Amino acid sequence: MKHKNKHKPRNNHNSIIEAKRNPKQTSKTGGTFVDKLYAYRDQHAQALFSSLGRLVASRLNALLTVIVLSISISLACGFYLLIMNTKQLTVDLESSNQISLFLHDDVSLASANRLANGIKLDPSVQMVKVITKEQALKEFEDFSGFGDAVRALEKNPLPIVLQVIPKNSLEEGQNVETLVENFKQAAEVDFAQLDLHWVKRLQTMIEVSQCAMILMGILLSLAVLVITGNTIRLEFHTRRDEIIIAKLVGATNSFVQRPFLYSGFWIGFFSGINAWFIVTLMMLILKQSVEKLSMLYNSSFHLLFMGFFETLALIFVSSMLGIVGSWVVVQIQLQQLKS
Amino acid sequence: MKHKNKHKPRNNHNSIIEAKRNPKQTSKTGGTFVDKLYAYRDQHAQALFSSLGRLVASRLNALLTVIVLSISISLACGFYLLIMNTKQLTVDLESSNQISLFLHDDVSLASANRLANGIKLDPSVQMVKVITKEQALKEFEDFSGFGDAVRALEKNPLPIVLQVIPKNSLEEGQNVETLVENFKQAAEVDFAQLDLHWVKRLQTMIEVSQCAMILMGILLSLAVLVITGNTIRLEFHTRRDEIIIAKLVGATNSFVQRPFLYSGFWIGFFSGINAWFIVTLMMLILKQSVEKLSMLYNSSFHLLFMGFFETLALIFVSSMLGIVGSWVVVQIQLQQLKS
Amino acid sequence: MLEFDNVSMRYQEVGDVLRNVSFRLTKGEIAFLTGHSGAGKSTLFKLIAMIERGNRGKIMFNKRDLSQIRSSQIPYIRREMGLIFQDYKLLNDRTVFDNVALPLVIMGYSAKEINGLVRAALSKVGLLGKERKLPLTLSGGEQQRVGIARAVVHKPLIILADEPTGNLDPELSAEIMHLFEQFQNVGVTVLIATHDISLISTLNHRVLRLDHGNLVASVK
Amino acid sequence: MLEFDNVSMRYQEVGDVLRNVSFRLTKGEIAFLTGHSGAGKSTLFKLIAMIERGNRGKIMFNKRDLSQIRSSQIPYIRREMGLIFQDYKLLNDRTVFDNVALPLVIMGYSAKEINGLVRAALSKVGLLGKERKLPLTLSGGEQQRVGIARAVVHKPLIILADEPTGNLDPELSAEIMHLFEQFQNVGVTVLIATHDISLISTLNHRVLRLDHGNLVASVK
Ligand SMILES: Nc1ncnc2c1ncn2[C@@H]1O[C@H](COP(=O)(O)OP(=O)(O)OP(=O)(O)O)[C@@H](O)[C@H]1O
Ligand SMILES: Nc1ncnc2c1ncn2[C@@H]1O[C@H](COP(=O)(O)OP(=O)(O)OP(=O)(O)O)[C@@H](O)[C@H]1O
Ligand SMILES: [Mg+2]
Ligand SMILES: [Mg+2]
Repeated sequence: MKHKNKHKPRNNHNSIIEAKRNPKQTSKTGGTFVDKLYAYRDQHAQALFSSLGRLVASRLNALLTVIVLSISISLACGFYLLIMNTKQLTVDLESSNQISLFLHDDVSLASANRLANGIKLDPSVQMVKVITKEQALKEFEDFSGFGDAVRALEKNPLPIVLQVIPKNSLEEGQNVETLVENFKQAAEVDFAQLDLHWVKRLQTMIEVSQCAMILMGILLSLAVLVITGNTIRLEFHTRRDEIIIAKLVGATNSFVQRPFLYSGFWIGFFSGINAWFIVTLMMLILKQSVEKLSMLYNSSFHLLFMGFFETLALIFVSSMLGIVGSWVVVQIQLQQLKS
Repeated sequence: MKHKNKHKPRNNHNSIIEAKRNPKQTSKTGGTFVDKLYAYRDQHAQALFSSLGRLVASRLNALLTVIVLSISISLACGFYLLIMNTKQLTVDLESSNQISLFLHDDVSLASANRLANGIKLDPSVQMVKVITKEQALKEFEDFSGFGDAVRALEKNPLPIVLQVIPKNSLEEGQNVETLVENFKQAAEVDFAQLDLHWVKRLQTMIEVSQCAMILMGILLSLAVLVITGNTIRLEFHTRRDEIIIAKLVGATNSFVQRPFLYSGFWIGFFSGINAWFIVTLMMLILKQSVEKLSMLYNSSFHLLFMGFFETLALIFVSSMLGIVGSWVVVQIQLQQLKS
Repeated sequence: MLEFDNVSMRYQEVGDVLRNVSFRLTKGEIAFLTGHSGAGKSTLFKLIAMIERGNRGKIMFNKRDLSQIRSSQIPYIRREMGLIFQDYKLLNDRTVFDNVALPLVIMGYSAKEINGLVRAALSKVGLLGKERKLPLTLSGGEQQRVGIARAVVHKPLIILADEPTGNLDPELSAEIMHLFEQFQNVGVTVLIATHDISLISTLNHRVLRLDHGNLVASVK
Repeated sequence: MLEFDNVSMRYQEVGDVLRNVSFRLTKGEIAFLTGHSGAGKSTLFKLIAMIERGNRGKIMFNKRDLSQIRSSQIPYIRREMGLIFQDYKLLNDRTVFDNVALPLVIMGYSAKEINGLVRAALSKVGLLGKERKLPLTLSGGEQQRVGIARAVVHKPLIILADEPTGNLDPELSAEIMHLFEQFQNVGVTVLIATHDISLISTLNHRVLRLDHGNLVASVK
């Protein structure tokens, strides 16, 4: 706000006639700098709380605006949490992307261990696990359901298996295949198998959901922006007369826009808090069934909630959204009013 | 609209002074009924198209309203399609919920077939498939990756297996287990295995996603309703003076609300069409990656788009939403205006 | 045509605005309503137009007791009145033509009839040629005359004019008064609230004088 | 203080509304601006207040050429003026007190100063005791006086009053004129657009007469 040409009254007479008119003063002559600072702060504080007061006064109005905004913000938040939770899930699933190296029947456990240690040195390998014949049989029994059948066998027909988990293999399906080719070269290896089928499925599933999420994200961001802008624009419209009149009696643009910025702030602030509650409520409702699922998967998956800093960020961003939205709308409208 | 007390002018003089004033007329005396009908239709047609004209005139205003509404409607639609597509997926996955009956080693293929036919008669069974020893070995080789190991065996260690697919088994996990118990009683059956682990996982996954979807659905319906109502309310607010003045010069409530109902209709109508385009565009973007996934699953999964009747329903519902939303808001506001 | 019988009106906070007002206007009569600022003139008009309703006493208009009228019937009573408001009450986003046509549109006249009647009304108040302008691009006096045209365009039974000449020069004021007298001649009752002493004195009509809500004089 | 030098103003569609208007008001002078409805009085005021700007010719106010003022400086010039509008232009959702206080709030006065000045201004127009009311619950004349109070509350250099007594009774009009004369005595220039012939004739001030945009007389 500019202070140039601002009248500072010096006298405090009650009659406006008898009091000698104040000569025109610039900010350099009227009052000390500190006085001016106080007046400036007062004016801002007053605008901040009177804007809250106005919001409370037009209850239904403000309530609806906050509801609309908080729903769109909580949709965006829910979407964010979905992404974060899915990311966690992806990490979890990565372990199912593994290479099984079946060694020749006559390879001893010692040389198998040696081979495993060699493979471990490969920079693209994350982990190697040696599965002995006995473990393999046990696992096979458990996994395949052919337990009795296998147990009936006199001799364990299964070879030693090395389970190799490559690094970041999910992202680069091609690389994994060359890795498999490499492993096949080892003398001890009978044949190698990559559960590529699974990798591809997972990759495509992730692709699809990422695609869907990006689309949803774009749509939601758009929704939040448009809804915020539209709500503030309509609020501006209902207060158009007020602005015109204030400008006619000498209000600067910054004076006119201040209450809008403040009510934008309040609306954004309360919408953010409200959105947090909506999202947290939704997550709490989801929590139980997700944990059941996680238990069945034997996974360490834990539902992510809004963290402390994320909550702060949410409230900050929604407040900013309110302020910026108001600012843009007010600028456009002030342009249209011209005079 | 009531026609009582409606003035119908009889003369057509151009001077308002010289023309004798029309005596007060009720609809029973002034003009024929058909005339009245025409006037009524004209008035409605005029209101319908003038409301469109007003929407076009306040372009930015109407555009923003339609954008906001169409985004929320398309979110709801996308959500609907998600459910429909997931349902399809569920049906697809149902086949993985099967019971494997491992028969005793000495059971002949003929008696296995006889047993299978017996089981087929059970009303809760959908399908029974007999897997011969040879098929089982082949499948085992393909599936387990232990091909070479198995091929090294002299004698096929695997029994005949009956694959039983129960009806609607996904929904009633408990029932399936009793079914399995029954099958176990048969003399030919060595042991029975139910991939209950998978069933439970699937059930829980579906539970979780259903829960999430219901929450999203509630939130979205709320959003659509509140946004529609709020937008119309604010539009009403900007036209409050117009309504007050119209009522002061003798407008009935139905006359006042008519343009709002019509512009509610137009807004809903265009939002519906717009939402259809948004949803279809999103589905087209998703199509490719979904089809890749579907291929990998060897499934007959096809992405569902908005069908013809669904499109009609969408446009109908969004138009109705516009009309009903306007109606509610107008009623509330007219109540507040009292006189 | 119009009869006030011991009518009182009170607003919360300010108390009685009208006190035991009784008078009677016959068909085709013109009367002035005067009184200081805040005397209750506009309030009296609002009671007749049923913009405010909570009065005591009885108001009879065209043989009907206004306190007996149901809300849904108010529009039809208002169509028999021509209201000129102190603050014009024009639709600022509609043209002059549309503003004047509003009562006719509401009453379901055909487009052709509307066109003729609106142009006739506008020519009577000297605004022919300004049909396409928006109210905000008119001068104060021109806006006031748009309000007058709208009040008379549908040939009401009674014209209630609240300060109709406040923004008009003396010549135009005289013309508007002449317009009202023409309506009087075809049997329309006219009640005019005004501060314009010279207007009242040059014309020989009955004068009702309000003072702090009391009717203190009713002279010819 | 105020000088018009060959000022013309045209609106698209309607053509010239002011034609070569030249006059000069010195500090502490009162002048009436008259003319028929639509003569261009309000337009002349709008040019001074820079509500409309596209004029030809030169307008000097307080030694500054108004055509040289940048948009961002307009608010500071307006604070030296007291504008009374023909249609009041009050904030209908704020109390009378807030309406009158608006110019002071904008100029950053302290709450205590505002309280004193607003009450003084309201008492001058006879509205003390109505501070808490909303404009729509006031009579027409009371609203007009709120507008007058708002225009004088911050002691402007010039008062531009557009039809300030259109809805006031003769006694109140005289009081308002007296108020303007008090301001004149402390050096405030006052320009009053009015149709009220009796008011003009009883007071001995200069009269500027507009006719279809031409200044046809400037007599004392
Ligand atoms: N809605 C309302 N609520 C409260 N008080 C009201 C309301 N309307 C009017 N008043 C008060 O009633 C009194 C009479 O008002 P009214 O408008 O009838 O005066 P008036 O005679 O028309 O005055 P004027 O000549 O100034 O228009 C005024 O003091 C006013 O403040
Ligand atoms: N914004 C505008 N656009 C177009 N024409 C306008 C505009 N403002 C005013 N006019 C026209 O300019 C003319 C002069 O208007 P102005 O308001 O100055 O008259 P006035 O002298 O104040 O009249 P009154 O006494 O009725 O208030 C009028 O004919 C009016 O229609
Ligand atoms: Mg009044
Ligand atoms: Mg004017």
